[in-house]
Amino acid sequence: MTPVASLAPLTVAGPLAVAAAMLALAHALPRYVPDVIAILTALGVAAICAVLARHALEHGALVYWFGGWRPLGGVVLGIGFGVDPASAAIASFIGLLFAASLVFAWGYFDEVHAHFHVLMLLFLAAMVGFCLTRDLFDLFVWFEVMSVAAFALTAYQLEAPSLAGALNFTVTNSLASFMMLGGVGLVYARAGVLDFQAHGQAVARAGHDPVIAGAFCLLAAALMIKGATAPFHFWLSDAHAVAPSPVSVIFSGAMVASALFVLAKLGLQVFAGSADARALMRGLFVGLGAVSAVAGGLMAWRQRHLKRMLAFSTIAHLGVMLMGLASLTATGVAGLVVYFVGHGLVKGALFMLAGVLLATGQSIDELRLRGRGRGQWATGLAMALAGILLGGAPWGVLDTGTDLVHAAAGGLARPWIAAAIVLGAGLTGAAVLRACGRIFLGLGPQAGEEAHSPTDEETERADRPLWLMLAPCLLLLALALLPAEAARGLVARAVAMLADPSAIPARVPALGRTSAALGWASTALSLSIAAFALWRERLPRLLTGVADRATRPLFGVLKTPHSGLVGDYVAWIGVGLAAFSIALALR
Amino acid sequence: MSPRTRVALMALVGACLAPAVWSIAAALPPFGAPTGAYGPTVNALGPPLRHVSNMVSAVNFDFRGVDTLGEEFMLLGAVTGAVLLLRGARGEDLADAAGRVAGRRVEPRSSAVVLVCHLLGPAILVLGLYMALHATVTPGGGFQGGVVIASGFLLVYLGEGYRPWRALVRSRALAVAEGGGALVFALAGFWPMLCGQPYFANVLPLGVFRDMLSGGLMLVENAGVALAVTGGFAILFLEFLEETRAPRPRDEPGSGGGA
Amino acid sequence: MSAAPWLVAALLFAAGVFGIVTSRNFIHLVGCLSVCQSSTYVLLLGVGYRWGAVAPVFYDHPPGTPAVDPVVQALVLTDIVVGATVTALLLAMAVRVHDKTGTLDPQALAPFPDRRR
Amino acid sequence: MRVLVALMLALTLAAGLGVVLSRDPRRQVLAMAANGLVLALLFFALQAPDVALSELTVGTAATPLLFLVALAAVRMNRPRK
Repeated sequence: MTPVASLAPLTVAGPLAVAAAMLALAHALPRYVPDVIAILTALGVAAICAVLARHALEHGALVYWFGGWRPLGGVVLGIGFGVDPASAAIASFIGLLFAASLVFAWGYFDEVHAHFHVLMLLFLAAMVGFCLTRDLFDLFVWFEVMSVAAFALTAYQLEAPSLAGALNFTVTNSLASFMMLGGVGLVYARAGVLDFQAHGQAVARAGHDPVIAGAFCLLAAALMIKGATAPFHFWLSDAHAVAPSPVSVIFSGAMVASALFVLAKLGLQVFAGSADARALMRGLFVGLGAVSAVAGGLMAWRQRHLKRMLAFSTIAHLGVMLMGLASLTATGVAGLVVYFVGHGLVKGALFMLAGVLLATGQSIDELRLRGRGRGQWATGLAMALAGILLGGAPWGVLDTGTDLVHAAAGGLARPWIAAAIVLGAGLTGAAVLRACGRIFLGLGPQAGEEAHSPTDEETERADRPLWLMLAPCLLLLALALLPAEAARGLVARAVAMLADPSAIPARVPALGRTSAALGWASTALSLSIAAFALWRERLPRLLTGVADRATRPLFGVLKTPHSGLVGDYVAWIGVGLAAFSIALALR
Repeated sequence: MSPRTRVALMALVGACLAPAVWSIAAALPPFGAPTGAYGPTVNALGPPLRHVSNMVSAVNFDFRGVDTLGEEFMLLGAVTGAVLLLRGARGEDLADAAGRVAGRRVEPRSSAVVLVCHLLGPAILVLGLYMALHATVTPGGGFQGGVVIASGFLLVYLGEGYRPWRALVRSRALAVAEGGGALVFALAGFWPMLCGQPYFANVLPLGVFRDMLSGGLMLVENAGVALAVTGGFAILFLEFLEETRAPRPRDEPGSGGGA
Repeated sequence: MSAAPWLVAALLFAAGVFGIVTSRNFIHLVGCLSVCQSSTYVLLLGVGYRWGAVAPVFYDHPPGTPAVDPVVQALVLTDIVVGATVTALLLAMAVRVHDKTGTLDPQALAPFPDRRR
Repeated sequence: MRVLVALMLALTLAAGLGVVLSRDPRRQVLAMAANGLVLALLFFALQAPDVALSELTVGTAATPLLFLVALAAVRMNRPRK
C-alpha cells in the first residue's frame, strides 16, 4: 500500500477519534480549546482529502480495503473506500466549509461541555464517509450518522420553531433511511453483494428486473428526500430556517447536495446497466428537477424570513443540480460537481451573512430589518455580490457549473430545462437582492407578496467581533469568484474516473462552453424583479396591482403544501414513490 | 391537509404501489433459498481465518468493522443530542444536583420489591458482563451486554431509591465511559496502521477457537463497544428520568442554546 | 410462503406510514415510525434465511454446517441501534416541544404557522 | 419449521398493526413491548439469536422504558401560558 493510500481512513476515523476524546474530556477543556481543536481537525480533513484527490487524479482512483479484506475469488468480503478524484475533492470542500463555519461560530456556542463541537465533528466524519464509501450498507450507516448529528444540531436553540422543524426533519429523514435500507435489502437479495462495483456488474447481468428497479426507486427516493427535491423537499425549508446559522451553512452548503452527488455516483457506478433506472432519471427526475427549481425560486421570492428565503433558494438550486445529474452524461455530472462547490461557497456565505444580521440587527425579518444595515458597507456589498452570483451572473465557480448543466441539457433537447434554470436562479438572486436593498439601503418601503409570509422573532448572540464573522464569509465569496474555466479539463478527467474508477483515462477533452447569454439573461431577470420590488411605490398603481393580482393565486397554490405538518410531508413522500412506480409502469 | 384527506391520498398511493410491490415480491428469490455468495463465504472463512465461532461478531468487528464504528458514533451523537435537548433546557449546573419534586410524597418501598431488586440486580449485572465478554464465541456481544448493564443500574433506582441511584450514576463518569469506549474503538483501528497494516487489520494473536479470548483485535473493539453502550444508555436513562423530577424554573427561558 | 416475508415487510411499512399520517399524538407517531423500521428487519433477515440451516454460531455445530447468512444479521444489529438512537432523540424532542408549546398534536406543530389561516 | 415461521410472520404483522392502532400512547407502550417480544421470537425462529437478544434488550425493555418515562415527563410538565 502506498503511503498516500494509508491516509484514506484518517479522513473519517480522525475526526471521530477527536470527537470521542473531546466528549470524554469535555469537563476538563478550557474555553475555546474545543473551537481550536475542531477547526484544526476540519482543516486537516480538507488537506488530506485534497492530497488524496490530487494523487487519484494523477495515478488513478484508490481503493482502500478496511481490515485488509481484499476481494477473494470474486467475493467482496469487507468494506472499501473508493477514493476517486471527484469524491475526494467534494470531501475536501466539505472539510473546508466546516472549517469556515467553525471559525464563523467562534464564541457562538460557549456552553461548557463542547457538545456543539462533538456533533459537528461527527457530522464532518459522516459526510466524508458518505462521499468516499463504495459499500451500499456503509453508505446507509454514514447517511444515518450524518442525520443523527444534523437532527440534534437543528434543535440546538430549543425554541418552539426549532423543535418543530427538527421533528419534521427527523421523521422524514428517518423514513428516508428506512427506504434506503429497504433498497439495500433488495439489492442484497438479488445480487448478494454490497460493493458498488460488484453490484454494478450484477445489475448489468440482470437486465430488466423489477427487483433492481424497485431497489433503485427506494435508494433514489431516500437520497432525494435528503437532497430535498420536489416532492420530497418540504422538510428543508423548516429545518434550514430554524437551525443556528453556522449549522445552516453546512446543511445548505454541503449536506443536501452531497446526497445528490451520491445519487449521481450510484447512477453511474451501480445502476448504469439498468435501463429502468436510466429511463427514470432521464425522464421523471429531469422534470422533478425543473419543478424544484421553479417552485423553490418562487417560494424564496415570497419569503421575508431571511433564512427561510435562503432555504427555499437551496431547493431551487438543488433542482438545477438534479437536472444536471439526471442527464447521466459526463457533462451533466461535471456540472453537478462544479455546481456543488460553487453553490456551497455562495450559499455558505449567505447563511453567514444572515447570521451577521441576526447578531448585529437582532432580527431575521427582512421588513423589520429595513434600513438597519445602513453603514455596514462590507456586509452589504458581500450580500449584494452573493445575490448577483446566486442569480446566475457569468462569473466564477457557480457559473461554470450552471454552464455545464446547460450544455448537458442541450444534449437532451428539451428547451424548458434552460428556462427552468434561468427562472429558478433568477428568482433566488432577486430575492436576495431585494432583501439586500431593503436592509442596507432602506429601499422598498412598500412590501409586496412577501408581507404575507410567516416570520419569527429570532436573534443570535451579539457580542462576537464582526470581523471574525465576516472573514470566513468573505473568504468563501473570494473562492466563489475564482475562475473555474481553467479547471474544465481536470473536472472532465475526474468525472471519467467517477464513472469508471478502475480506469485511468489517457486524454479527456475539456467540456465545452455554451455561451454567457443565459447567465446574463438570468442576471437581468433577477435585477429587474428586485428593482420592481424595491421601487414599487414609484410605479403606477395599475401595474403593481395587476402584477400582484396575477401572481397571488400562484403563490396561494404553492404555499398550501408547505404547511409545516409532518403528516402532509410524509403523504407527499408517498405521492413521490407512487409517481416513480407510475413512470416505470408507463415505460 | 386534514388527516382524513391524507388517508384518501394514501389509499390512492397504495393502489399505485401495490402492483409494483407484488411484482417485486414475485421476482425476488423465494424465501429460504438465498443465492448470494457473501454470507456462505464469511461462514467458511471466519473460523479458520479468525478463530472465532460467532460469525455475526466476526462480521461486525472484523469483516465490516467500519459499519460498527459508524454505529457506535451514531449512538454517541444521539446521546449527545438527547443530553443537549434535555439537560440544555434544565441548565448545565443542575446536571449533577439531585432533582427533587416539591410536594411529592416519598412512598416507602415494599420489602418484596427491595428483595427482588437485591436478588435481580447482581444477576443482571453478571448476565450483562457474560454477554459482553463472550461476544466472539456465543450469541450476544458488547452492545447487548452494555444495554443489559445500563438497564441493571435502574434496579438500584427501583430497589434503593433515587439518592443511592444518583450516587451511583454520575453523568461525568458516564460521559467518560461513553467517549472513552468510542475512543478505544476508533484507536483500535489505528493500532494496525502503526505496523503498516490497513485500518482495523486484525494484528493481535487470534487465540484458540471457541475460547473466550479468541478473536484478537475484535476483543478490544468489543470492550470499547461495551463501555460506550453502557455509558450511552445509562446517560439516556438518567437524563430522561431526571426529566420527570427536576422542577423547571418557570420564568427562565432555555439557557442551553446560543440564542 | 415463498413471498410471505416480503409482503409482510411491505405491509408493516404501509401500516407505519398510515399511523404517521393519521397520528394525533407525537409520541404515538414515534411508535409508528418504529413499526416502519421493523419492516426493514423482516426484509433483511428474510433475505438471509435458509431452510434447514443453523444459526451462524459454530459453538455447538462444527464449522462447515450449513448456516444462515451472518452478514444480514450484522446489518440488522446496526439497524436496531439506529432505531433506538433515533427514538431516543425523537422522544427528547417531543418532551421539549411539549414543554414549549403545550401540545403534542402533530396537526398543531408547524414551525412557521401561516398567520392568514 | 415452516409453520412456526409463518405463524411468527403473521404475529409480527398483527403486533405491528397493534402498535399503530393503539391511539392512546400509554396503551401503545404495552403494544410496543409486545411487538418487540414478537419480533425477538421471529428472529429466534429465523436463526438469528444475536439479533433476537438485541431486540429483546432494546425493543422489549429499553425503548418502551424511554417511552414510559417520556410520557411521565410530558404529564408532569404543565405548559407555560
